[in-house]
Amino acid sequence: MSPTDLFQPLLMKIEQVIEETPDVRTLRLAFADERQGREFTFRTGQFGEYSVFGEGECTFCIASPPTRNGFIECTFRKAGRVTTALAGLEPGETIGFRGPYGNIFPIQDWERKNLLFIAGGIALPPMRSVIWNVLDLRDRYGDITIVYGARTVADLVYKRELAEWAARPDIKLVTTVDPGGETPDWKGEIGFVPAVLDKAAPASRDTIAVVCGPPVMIKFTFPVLARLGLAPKSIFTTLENRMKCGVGKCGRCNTGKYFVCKDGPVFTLAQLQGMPQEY
Amino acid sequence: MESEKRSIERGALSRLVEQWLSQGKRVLAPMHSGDKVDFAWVTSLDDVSLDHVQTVQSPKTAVFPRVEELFSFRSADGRVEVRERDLGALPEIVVLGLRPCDAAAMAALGAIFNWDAPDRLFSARLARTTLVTIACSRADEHCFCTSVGGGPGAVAGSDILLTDMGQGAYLAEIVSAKGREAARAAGPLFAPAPGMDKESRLATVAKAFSPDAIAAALERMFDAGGFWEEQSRRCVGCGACAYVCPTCACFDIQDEGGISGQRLRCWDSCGFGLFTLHTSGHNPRWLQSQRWRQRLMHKFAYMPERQQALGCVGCGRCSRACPVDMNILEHLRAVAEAKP
Amino acid sequence: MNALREKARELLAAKTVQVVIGYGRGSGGSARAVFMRAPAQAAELIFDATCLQNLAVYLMKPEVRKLGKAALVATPAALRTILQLAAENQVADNSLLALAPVGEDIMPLATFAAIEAHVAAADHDLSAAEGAELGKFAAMGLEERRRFWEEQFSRCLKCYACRAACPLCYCTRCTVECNQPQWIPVPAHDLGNLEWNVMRAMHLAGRCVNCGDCSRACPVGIPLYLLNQKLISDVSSVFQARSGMAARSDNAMSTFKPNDPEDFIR
Amino acid sequence: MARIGVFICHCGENISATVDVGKVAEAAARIPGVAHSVDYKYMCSDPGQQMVQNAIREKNLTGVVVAACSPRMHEPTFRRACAAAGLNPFLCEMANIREHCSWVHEKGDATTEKAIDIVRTLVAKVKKNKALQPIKVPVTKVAMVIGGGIAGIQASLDIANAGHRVILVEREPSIGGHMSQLSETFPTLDCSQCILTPRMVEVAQHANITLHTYSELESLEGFIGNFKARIRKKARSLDEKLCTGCGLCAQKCPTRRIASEFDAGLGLRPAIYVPFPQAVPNKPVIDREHCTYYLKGKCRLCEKVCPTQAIRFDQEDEIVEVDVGAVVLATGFDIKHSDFFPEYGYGKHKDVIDGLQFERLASASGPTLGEMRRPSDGKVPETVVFVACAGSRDPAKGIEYCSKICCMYTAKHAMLYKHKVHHGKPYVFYMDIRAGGKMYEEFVRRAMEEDGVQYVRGRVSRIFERNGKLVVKGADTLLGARPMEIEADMVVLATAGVAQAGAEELAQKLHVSYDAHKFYAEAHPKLRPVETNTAGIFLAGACQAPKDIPESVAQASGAAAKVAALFSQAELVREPLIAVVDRQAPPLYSSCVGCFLCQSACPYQAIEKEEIRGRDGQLLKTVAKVNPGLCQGCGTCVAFCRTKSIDIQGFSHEQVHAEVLALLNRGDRDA
Amino acid sequence: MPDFEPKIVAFVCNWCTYAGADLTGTSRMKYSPQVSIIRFPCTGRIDFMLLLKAFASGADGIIVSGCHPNDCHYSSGNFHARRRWIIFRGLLDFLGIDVRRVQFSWYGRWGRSRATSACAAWA
Repeated sequence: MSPTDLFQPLLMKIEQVIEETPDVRTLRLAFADERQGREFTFRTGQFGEYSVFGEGECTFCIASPPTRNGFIECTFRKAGRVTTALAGLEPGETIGFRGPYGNIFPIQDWERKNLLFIAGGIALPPMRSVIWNVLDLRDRYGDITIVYGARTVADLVYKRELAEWAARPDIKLVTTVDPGGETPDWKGEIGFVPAVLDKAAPASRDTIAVVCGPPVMIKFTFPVLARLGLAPKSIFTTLENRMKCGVGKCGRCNTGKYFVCKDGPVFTLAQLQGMPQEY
Repeated sequence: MESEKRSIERGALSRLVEQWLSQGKRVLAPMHSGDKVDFAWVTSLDDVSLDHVQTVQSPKTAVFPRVEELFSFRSADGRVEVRERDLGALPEIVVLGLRPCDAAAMAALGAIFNWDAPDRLFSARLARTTLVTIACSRADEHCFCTSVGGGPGAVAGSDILLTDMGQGAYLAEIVSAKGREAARAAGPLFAPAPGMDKESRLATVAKAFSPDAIAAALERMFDAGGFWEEQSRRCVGCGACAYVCPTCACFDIQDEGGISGQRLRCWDSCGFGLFTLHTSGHNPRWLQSQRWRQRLMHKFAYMPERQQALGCVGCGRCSRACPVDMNILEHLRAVAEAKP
Repeated sequence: MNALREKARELLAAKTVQVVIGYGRGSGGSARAVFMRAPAQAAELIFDATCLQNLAVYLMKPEVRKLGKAALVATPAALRTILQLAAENQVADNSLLALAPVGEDIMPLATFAAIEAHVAAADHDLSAAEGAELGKFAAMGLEERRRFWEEQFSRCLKCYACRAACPLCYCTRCTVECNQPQWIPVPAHDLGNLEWNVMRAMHLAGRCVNCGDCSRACPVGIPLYLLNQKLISDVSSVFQARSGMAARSDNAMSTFKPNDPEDFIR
Repeated sequence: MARIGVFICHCGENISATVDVGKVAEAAARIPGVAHSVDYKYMCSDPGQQMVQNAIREKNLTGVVVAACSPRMHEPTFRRACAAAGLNPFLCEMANIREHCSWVHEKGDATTEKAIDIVRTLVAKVKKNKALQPIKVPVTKVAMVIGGGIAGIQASLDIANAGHRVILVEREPSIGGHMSQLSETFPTLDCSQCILTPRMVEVAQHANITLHTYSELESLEGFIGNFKARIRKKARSLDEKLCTGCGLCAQKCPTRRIASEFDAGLGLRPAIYVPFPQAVPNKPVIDREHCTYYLKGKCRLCEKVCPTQAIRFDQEDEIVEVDVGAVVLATGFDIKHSDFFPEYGYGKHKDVIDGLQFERLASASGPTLGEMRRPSDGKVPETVVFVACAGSRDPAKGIEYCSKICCMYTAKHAMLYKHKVHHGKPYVFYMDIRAGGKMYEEFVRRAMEEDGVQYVRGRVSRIFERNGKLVVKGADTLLGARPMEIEADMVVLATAGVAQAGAEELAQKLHVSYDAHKFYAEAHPKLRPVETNTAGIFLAGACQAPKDIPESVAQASGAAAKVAALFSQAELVREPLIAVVDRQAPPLYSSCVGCFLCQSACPYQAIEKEEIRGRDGQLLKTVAKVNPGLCQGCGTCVAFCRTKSIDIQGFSHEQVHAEVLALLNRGDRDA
Repeated sequence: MPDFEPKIVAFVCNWCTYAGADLTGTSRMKYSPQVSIIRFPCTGRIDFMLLLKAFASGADGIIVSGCHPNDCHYSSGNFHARRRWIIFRGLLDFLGIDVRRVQFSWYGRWGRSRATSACAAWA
């Protein structure tokens, strides 16, 4: 857990900045203090509060898998005050990090099951952590299918890794862009994620699905998964509520009796159906 | 452990206040300001108002101030140095003249701040705060402490509970260890209490509803859309109820001062639209009725279930402060009577 | 009062309006807003000296607008507010019915023109008492005034009740909620409170109709009406402009006269 | 990513003399976000600009701050340099540490500290700059020239010959201006009419030029490339198409004793008149102030005698609306007529005249048909005194500038007088001889040596009449300030050249700035003499400052070249420093609440209403929208909008807010 | 207070006053280095919030200067600004803030020597 005080961030140095799209960036961060770096552990699915001192904090998941230590990565879109400031930083500069917060993708329960990852737009980062985590322990799981879509080809993030995953024989990767977003040399699918998922119709017996994306995509993906025969408790997603403290005190992410930052952000569809529809 | 009963004269109390001030303690007590009574830092007992029913704001500002620094930072040439807050430097505070419901509220605040992981700043402030409560000899139509586990003479949460026995004498019940410590330090100022009958001096507050009935009703009523819209149509969406409420603890974190400055914690309210606005522009509580529902659900359903503490002590401040007369007692009765 | 109830029942029964916004008895003998949709509810309507709140604030709330055409029990301040909202393209003509209580009976005003005529008949300038109070301030020394307002603003919670109660503070995203750049500090410290209160007053310059709801709403009792009345008296004395008098009127602050006084400009 | 390059210029030693540029460069390097900080002797030189471009490429900078002179000077230079290196030009800002710092403060830490403040302020601003693309605006390829003097004529001909349509607007009944009133011109003594009239005819006959004489500009709206001009054609009381210019009406008109403006008040003219024989258009005009028909409703003699019945007494003023892309101001100057020098008796003695009146006496078409006769009694003056600097270079009288042409025309007047009155004795009182043009000094030398003009260096103190003679009291400073008196028959005062009457009103109609003497203000005294600060409006001739004919013609051709350049592209590329209204994703769509109070604040009516409809076509809200073609980027609406929904690119809320904080040590620099 | 160094911010319009400031530079007129200039397209663009923010950030004095009425390059920016200044000054004075700390002026093109006198008003 974080050091003595809940709200005091650890200092991290930006090692590398990767420009995924004109307004989406991935930062690779290393702990300024070696000891903290060694002691720091986290589980896939957890998130952190990233501080730009003088601007504030912003919330996004840890996009790198726990199997790779010594650094963490986060991916974000330049939208508000803090993310704009974060996007203005150079390798070598210092930011703050509080975490890891929230619950995890229970990958230990998914062993020998088939895994279906469905992601939309900027929501691939939380999935990337769990996908790499699973791929680093590839032999423990059944077949893995990844369906990833974005508005246009330019909006696809992690283009290098998508190519890497496409080249691997032990994964079935389906990438798509919304109609009208394709470029002449686009070889992937064209269509909305739910429709492409329906067409790909992966094996649904003994399958765990993980869905992340904009609310409208999730709304249309759940029925498709239900039609494929997946039980609500084996469909996982992450909620994108507004968060501030990350430790269940500031009240922002309070949805019903749950705090999305403590009881989530990972929830099963079954849990979501039990919660008030207020997320 | 039965609290020890002592008594104290008004003159002695005044000298006790001076003693506290001389010991470097800061005294927070109700003071008249215009036609309202509000908590303020006092310098003598004479400033303190003793004849009011309830103050506008709650004494939570002693343990959860409007604005407080979490830590400060300096950055130069890419290196950042974070300076932790020196909790030792927090002032010793005595809150004099708060009501039993306010004292009970400290427990609710503690339930929020120390839920799951302790909030060191809040806990340090609470540890340095001594609550010298004055029981209620009068109540008004907005008080409903008896309905939420409290009472005009309840001792819960107080360190010392004074009850005005008339003729300038107060019954002093020494409740907590901190209270005993304060009484010991006060030495001769506290006198023995010859058989004072406290009950006769207290106000009577009728019980309006049972919190469990409210919690049960609320569980069913989340989707009773029309009910909430009807109730909250008057509400114009300000933060007055949350900011005067002794048990509202939602906060915002803001940085100030540029690359060398402080990270501040300040009050926030679920009544504001910005509270839950996602970056994507989606807002789960887009309508005022949804935010009003959250206020009641959180205090009367979510908190009891999750933090084992009721989020309301029945002080009635939100009803008194509301510009459009959103009377919480009236609304709670409506929730209790609402047919499923 | 019964003329008002009778009129409300008749309007609701005939469905000329979908909701009548009026005053009903509140807690502790006060008056509060009630929204009547069924003719039977009209009996709740009251109108007496306690009915002070400017109900025009509800004309700008999405949940109330969604109910359909409204009839509004309108105090003189509310009528001025309607005209000022009209001048700022927020309400359309014939989209509401104003019920102006005159003594015992009720004057229904269906069009802006009717409202203008009714408003023009009465005197809406600052009262002698209000003028005197401003005079008292002018007489105070600079330092004394600074200390007075510093103490008042130190008690401001930034709960924005003054903004919420004001019918002319209808902006969906107020500058306070803008954080790129952060114009007004979010925390309620002295500096942030001063900037907030000056901004609120300036943004109402040439618009405020002096209904006083901001001061009534302030939980800590800051006399905010003084700021607005000071600007109303400045705007009317220097620019001879008065807000809330006409449905189509230029805003004193977004227009100019070539001979505006400039003695302070060197 | 903020990778800012800071380039500090020594400006030779204009900056480095009082500002420690090394310290500024080092302080700038420590500002967060600055990736490159260097100082160089001449940033604006070619190697300097190369340095900027190399740094942009090597360190792929996202912003550039050049700390040197005023942005009004070299902002375009450095923005072009950045664009050439692939950086959007609007990510380059200039920190003015010369005019606003090094030149105005003493050497010392405070000055260096201020320079660092200014650099830090502009670095904070650049970080918030956005890459902007210029706005493309269609250009109406029609020019309007206001003023038909030699400058206006030359500009019109050049633009017309460049193949563009020109509309020439002249206030007087005929074009020609002051030059048409001159007799001969220095230094070649060409007859003014002989060199001017062909040009005037060429203007009248040029297919591309539309001539509006006896007309004034009523109003001008719009902006560069898209002006809408309304020209008031004053009623000539005559149908120009029918009139053949035979001149019968002028001969027969009974009211003949009106002081002729063309003859500077020396000659007379009838109520219906043609200003001068070579007038273009050679059509008369009725002076309604003096025509007895308009005063008493009788006469109408001209109507009776007119062979083609061209007289139209009921003719009204006519407003002509034209779309023009550019305007050339060539309204010229005027001679100070007023009784400016009571001590010289100007206006009291009939024989004390000004330069223009002398021109008329000397001119063949003048009231004396070129014979040198003095206005009082028509006798040939034996002794004439010319007084130079009568009004110019005299701060006490409020005209501190030199009118530039008086020395030359005074020498010319003296020569003309000698050529016409061989035995005459001309004296010239002067302070300094300003004869800097080509062949100018030689011309004055000839006047002195060959024509025996007596030059006396000294000021005239008083002129008074003494038994029929005009006694000119002065002193000759070259002879130890010996007071002297000359008894003259006639005195010619070379009075000051001042701005045309009505120059100020016209400038306000065009939003052109002007100086204290009502001369129009050029964009930059040295580098942009023919442009004004108002894009699309150019200057030519004496309306900008008193000048002689060669300079006026040169300036006119310069302005014409600028207009031709403007019309050479199909579209005009405009600076994108305009206002934009906030747009967001649903459900808010825009933070604008549609109060439209900004619309009444906009001087260019550039703000329109836009309806936002849901997918089902239902009107959700009406919000403001800025027309990029009309918005000039003044920002009045931006400071007015309560919800900060409208912002101006280049001076956005974020930029100026960052500047204020950075300047006052908050934000980027450690406290 | 001998070492009191007033920090003065000058909000100026880009046309008359900024050019005036340049002219002050070219004619080498000296004024106190405590005055720093921020450029705006027009006085109409200067928002009262910026003056507030400048005071809040530590400015001791503020100069706001633009073109003379009728000289405005955008024809009416300075008229609007003047109207706002009248109201804003009234409010500041009402709140007890010394309005001499904000100097409003129309500086034409003929130099900024008066800037020195403006900031001398405080020192």
